[in-house]
Amino acid sequence: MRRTLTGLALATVLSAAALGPAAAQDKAPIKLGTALDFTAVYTFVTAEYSQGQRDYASLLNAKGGIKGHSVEIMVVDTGNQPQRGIEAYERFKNEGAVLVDFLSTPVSRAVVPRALADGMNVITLFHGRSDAADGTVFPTIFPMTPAYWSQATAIVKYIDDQEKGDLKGKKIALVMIDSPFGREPLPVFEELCKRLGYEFSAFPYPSPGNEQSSAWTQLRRFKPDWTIIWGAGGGQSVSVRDAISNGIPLDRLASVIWLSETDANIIGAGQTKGILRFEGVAYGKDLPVIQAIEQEVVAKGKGAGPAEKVGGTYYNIGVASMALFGEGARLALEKEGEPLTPAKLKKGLESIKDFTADGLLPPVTITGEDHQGGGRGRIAAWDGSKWVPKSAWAPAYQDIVWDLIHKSAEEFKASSK
Amino acid sequence: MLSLGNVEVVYDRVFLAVKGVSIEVSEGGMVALLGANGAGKSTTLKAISGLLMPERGEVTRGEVRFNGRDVAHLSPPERVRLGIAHVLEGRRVFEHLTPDENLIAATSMHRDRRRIAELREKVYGYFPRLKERLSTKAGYLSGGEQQMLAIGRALMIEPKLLMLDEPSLGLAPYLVDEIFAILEQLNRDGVGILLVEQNAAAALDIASDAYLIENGRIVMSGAAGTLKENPDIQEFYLGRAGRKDYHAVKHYRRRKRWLA
Amino acid sequence: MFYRLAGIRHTRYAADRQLWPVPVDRAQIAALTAFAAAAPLLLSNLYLGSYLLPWIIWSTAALGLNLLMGWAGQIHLGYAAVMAIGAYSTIHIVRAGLPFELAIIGGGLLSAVIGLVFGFAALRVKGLYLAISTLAMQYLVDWIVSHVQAISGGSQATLQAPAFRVLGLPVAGDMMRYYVALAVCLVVTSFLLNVGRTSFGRALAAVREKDFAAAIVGVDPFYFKLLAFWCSSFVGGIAGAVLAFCYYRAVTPEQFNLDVSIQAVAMVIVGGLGSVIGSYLGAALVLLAPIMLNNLVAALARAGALPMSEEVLSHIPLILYGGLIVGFLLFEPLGLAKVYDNLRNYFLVWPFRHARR
Amino acid sequence: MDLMYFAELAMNGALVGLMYALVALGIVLVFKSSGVANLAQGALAMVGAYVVWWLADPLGAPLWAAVVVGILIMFFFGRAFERLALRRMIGQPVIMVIMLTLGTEILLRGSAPALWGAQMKRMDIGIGQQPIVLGDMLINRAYLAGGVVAVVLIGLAMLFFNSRQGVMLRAVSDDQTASWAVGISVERAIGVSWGLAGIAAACAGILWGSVQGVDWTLSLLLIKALAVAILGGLDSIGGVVIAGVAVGILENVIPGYIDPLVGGGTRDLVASTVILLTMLVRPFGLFGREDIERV
Repeated sequence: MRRTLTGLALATVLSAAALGPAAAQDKAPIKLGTALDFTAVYTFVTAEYSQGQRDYASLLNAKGGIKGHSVEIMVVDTGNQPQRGIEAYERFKNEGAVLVDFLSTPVSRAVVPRALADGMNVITLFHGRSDAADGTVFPTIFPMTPAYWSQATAIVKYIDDQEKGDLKGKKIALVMIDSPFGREPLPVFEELCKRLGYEFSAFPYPSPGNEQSSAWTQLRRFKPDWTIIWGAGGGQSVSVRDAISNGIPLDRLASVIWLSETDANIIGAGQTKGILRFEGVAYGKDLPVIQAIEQEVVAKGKGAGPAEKVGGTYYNIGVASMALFGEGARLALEKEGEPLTPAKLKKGLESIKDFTADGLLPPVTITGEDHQGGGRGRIAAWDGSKWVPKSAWAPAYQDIVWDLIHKSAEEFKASSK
Repeated sequence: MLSLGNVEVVYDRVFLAVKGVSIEVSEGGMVALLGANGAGKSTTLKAISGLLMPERGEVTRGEVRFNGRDVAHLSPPERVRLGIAHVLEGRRVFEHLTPDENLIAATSMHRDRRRIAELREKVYGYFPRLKERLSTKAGYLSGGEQQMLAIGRALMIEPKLLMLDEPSLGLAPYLVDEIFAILEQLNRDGVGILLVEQNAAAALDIASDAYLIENGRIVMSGAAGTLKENPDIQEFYLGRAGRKDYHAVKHYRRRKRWLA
Repeated sequence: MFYRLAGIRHTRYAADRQLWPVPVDRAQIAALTAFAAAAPLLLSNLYLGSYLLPWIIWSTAALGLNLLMGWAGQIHLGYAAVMAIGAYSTIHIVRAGLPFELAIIGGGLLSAVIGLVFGFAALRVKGLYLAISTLAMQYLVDWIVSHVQAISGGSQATLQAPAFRVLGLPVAGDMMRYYVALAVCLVVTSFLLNVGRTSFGRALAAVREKDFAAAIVGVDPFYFKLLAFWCSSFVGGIAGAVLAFCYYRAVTPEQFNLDVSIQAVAMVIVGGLGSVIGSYLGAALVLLAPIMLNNLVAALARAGALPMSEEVLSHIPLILYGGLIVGFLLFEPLGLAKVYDNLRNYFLVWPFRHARR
Repeated sequence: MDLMYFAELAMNGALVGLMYALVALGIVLVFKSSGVANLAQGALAMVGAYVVWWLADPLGAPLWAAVVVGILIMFFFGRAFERLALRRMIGQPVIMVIMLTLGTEILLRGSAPALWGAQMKRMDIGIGQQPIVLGDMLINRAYLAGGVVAVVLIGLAMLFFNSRQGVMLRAVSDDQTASWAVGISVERAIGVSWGLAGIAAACAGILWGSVQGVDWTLSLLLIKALAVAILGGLDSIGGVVIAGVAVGILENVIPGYIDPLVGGGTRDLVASTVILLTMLVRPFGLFGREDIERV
């Protein structure tokens, strides 16, 4: 027993030490670090997301890389544990990564102070601190897509449009997971409430949300005209189920971005027809980028995961994250020259202008001040087999969002002194 | 029927509890095992029934034969199936079960329901008192009733050999008499009995043979009558040496002879 | 290494009762301390900042928990909550303008007070029931921390650790942070090393073995149980504060949830109950094993030795981690400290087989 | 407030509570026979749900067959766990046993998603989503089905414990040595109780899996189940029903009235508070035996 253990320990140490650089290329590869949560809270999205990221990197490499540099993604699991995220971050930094991705709110939060101090680029697509959109306070944190506050405004905008701009006296209910993530949009809804004059009420359910009947019983007494669900993972399908059984019409039920075809299929693809969700990245395979991946990567057997996931909601978000990175890296190499460093990549990312990745994304424009990329999103509905856009890409009530962003960013600045 | 040959028991691999114990119980015999506290009586019984295991004891030497078969390596339930019943010291009834359920708990070896019903009636025949307390939890029975229940429970096994560990412990004298009367009755009905007792007088009265164990060794054995007459037994176990004036007697004069 | 005991004859009690009666041991400890002091010069930033630093902080925390579980025999499944209280209150006190040295003591004291509440449960129940009570309290503290914005730091529920000074020196950079953590760790370690030699330690042992028997010989189990909870929570609070200031630099409720409590208990058990060196070894294994296994699996996968999907690969460390805990309990319940002890004894007398006892 | 509101909260809460009770039943069965608190029961429920999903979906077995086979598999899984792990822990301090079950939980929580995929799976056991309407009250069909199944299973467990086999199991929980002495195979009895716990886990996993989908979060049912088991008394099967209903109602009604006042989800607090109050007032639970070790 003892000998086995010692042997195991020795092997572990040796292999950890042997994690040297990968095979050399003609031009130095560009390294990215993704320390994702495959095993704990974010399992509902991570596998597909990472698959999308790696497939897009394969596509880039198949096409000769970014200006001749191949792209290498380092993937590790953090189990949503901050200390593992920090370790991974430090290792990525050591190995020369120019950009890191955590796809986990607690891990990103633990890493943000370090990344800011080190000048390392962190991307936080559709999640993480909403106030990180303020590029002056968070110079190297890049949400690049509408964070939660912008998602909330986009949903309310859609509702407002459906009600022909007259929300006075209408009732909007929010059913949200009782965690910082769920409480995050509350100030936005309350601010919009003042402006648009609707009646608003929030119904929290406890994490992880496998049982929500109390919230929905309360909600039914409130008789909302529109209902918004704000959760992620397993809680979402329970929310939709409870909505159905409480007689909430699904075409008046809108979700935060974390609602995918997987959830719809869990509840029953047909039964969930009509449900609305916020969308920041186009869905499906009918997009030039995804088609290219199908031909260049998946068809050649180099896909990073099951082929049927290609084109899915979270897969496409993964692709989008890498497309944005690729664009930023290209711009950085063009404008700032070789070799690519985190600081150059930051400049590159900040010079992305009206980038859509051939229709995968709404036009994204990132500047030194605005790391949110413009805050454009849209609403899509599930038609029983796919997500169909119901509105055009557009930003919504960005003034409110930016007020909040500035206020919160100021707080951050003051508190980190 | 039962024969122990030179048995040695070690607890925790270090503590030697009994050594070189040899005991014979014949078919339908009634044998008493006498000894002081800690002499190794209970250990000997546990070596026979296999209950050393939970206490991390082990038979390290010698053999335990039952009806000619070496049982030293069988598990306790297997030995029970051979007909060895062990009534533990301190009664140990299932306190949260009713007397009836206590009896049923001891029927894992029987398949025939009618047989079980018959056995239960037979036990209630021996112990009519139990029938009166049928539905109370066994924990609330009196000490004597619990002892009866413990014996009755062992009888459900239909034992060939019934081993009792201190059945008189903590009981009023008239109850001791009652229980010993039942033991005699059982013995007459053909059950072999191995009785461990501190109450040597009562035990020697009903037993046919007796062994005396001290410090883990058998120091004396023979017919019950012979032992009863032995002056050492009389003084040290039966207290029949009569009142002595301890001022007049050098009380260390008399030593247990076998210690010499 | 070999024959260390040869020629050692202690002629006075004082010599025999010192912490390390064997000169070689003293030399080893001195070498280790010297290495620890010089580590920032010897190790790269990666190893210092993301292996050594968290390791010594978690060892400090594990020592605090081991005082309670190993020495006093009380189960605690809410240790992370206690650490959270230390972390949050220290940050708030520093923000209020007090110096760090005072703040960390204050944080420790506050943890100790809340830890006493956990301790009151121990006066009523023990064993399994104590485990479940402390588990419930972990949930309560979690809930309060994450729901009271004044504690958790606004709508983002993240609290930045402010810049701080120790003894007038600004603490910035991994090296300074490391020395702060090391200093705390050394203080706690020397406290724990000496506990067993004091009447306090003997009283705890008495309470652990049989509390009512302890009461009979005049050791008040109520008092000593509470004292054990007090001390261990104090250490836990301080460790939490160091963790927040020197390692995470920003705290969120998830950093101190139930999983973290379980990790802490695993450190103590895998390391060895009631062993100082075990706390270090346990912290190392539980903290670093998932990371190492992760890297190992990733390296094997990159080399093409593990033809599996990323999803499966990423679960392997979790499986191995669970398996490690189960394996230790089944095959070496006394933990790494026992493994170490066996090895040490083996080499003490090598090439002979048996140590003289 | 109006009565129907209260009634609806209470009714759905009670049904959900019964579904918690089904998880708690597994804990009680094991504790009753061997005095081990199985903190891996939530993970067992998760494995049960995965197994049934695996049989029904990728392997394409009809649902009833998947359920039956899944329950059988879990029976043997529970027994195997006892045989391989817990039997070696006899005589170890309670913290070791607790930690062993926690370690097993981690192990299972890693293994099941690794084997079958971490993404949430669909488990459709054919219960419609339309609610049952009683006047102004809506009753969740899935919860009603779950509650009924839970009551039936717990009832079966109670019946079983009054049968001859069950009496022997109870005898084992009373006094293991004495059980040995009267010929009960204690190891087998404890193994059987683990098997039964596996069955309870499988059923709970199927029901909860059909409500929330199958993924690792099913193992989080543990804390609710613990609250139920502790309140009812760790060794009382009947107590599980009462306590389940009580915890379920409290969990639903208290947030229903308090949440709007404090503006936050107080539901998670209920389970923890129930545990703590039980410990303070009646550590042995409502119906548990009083002979637990007190300080």
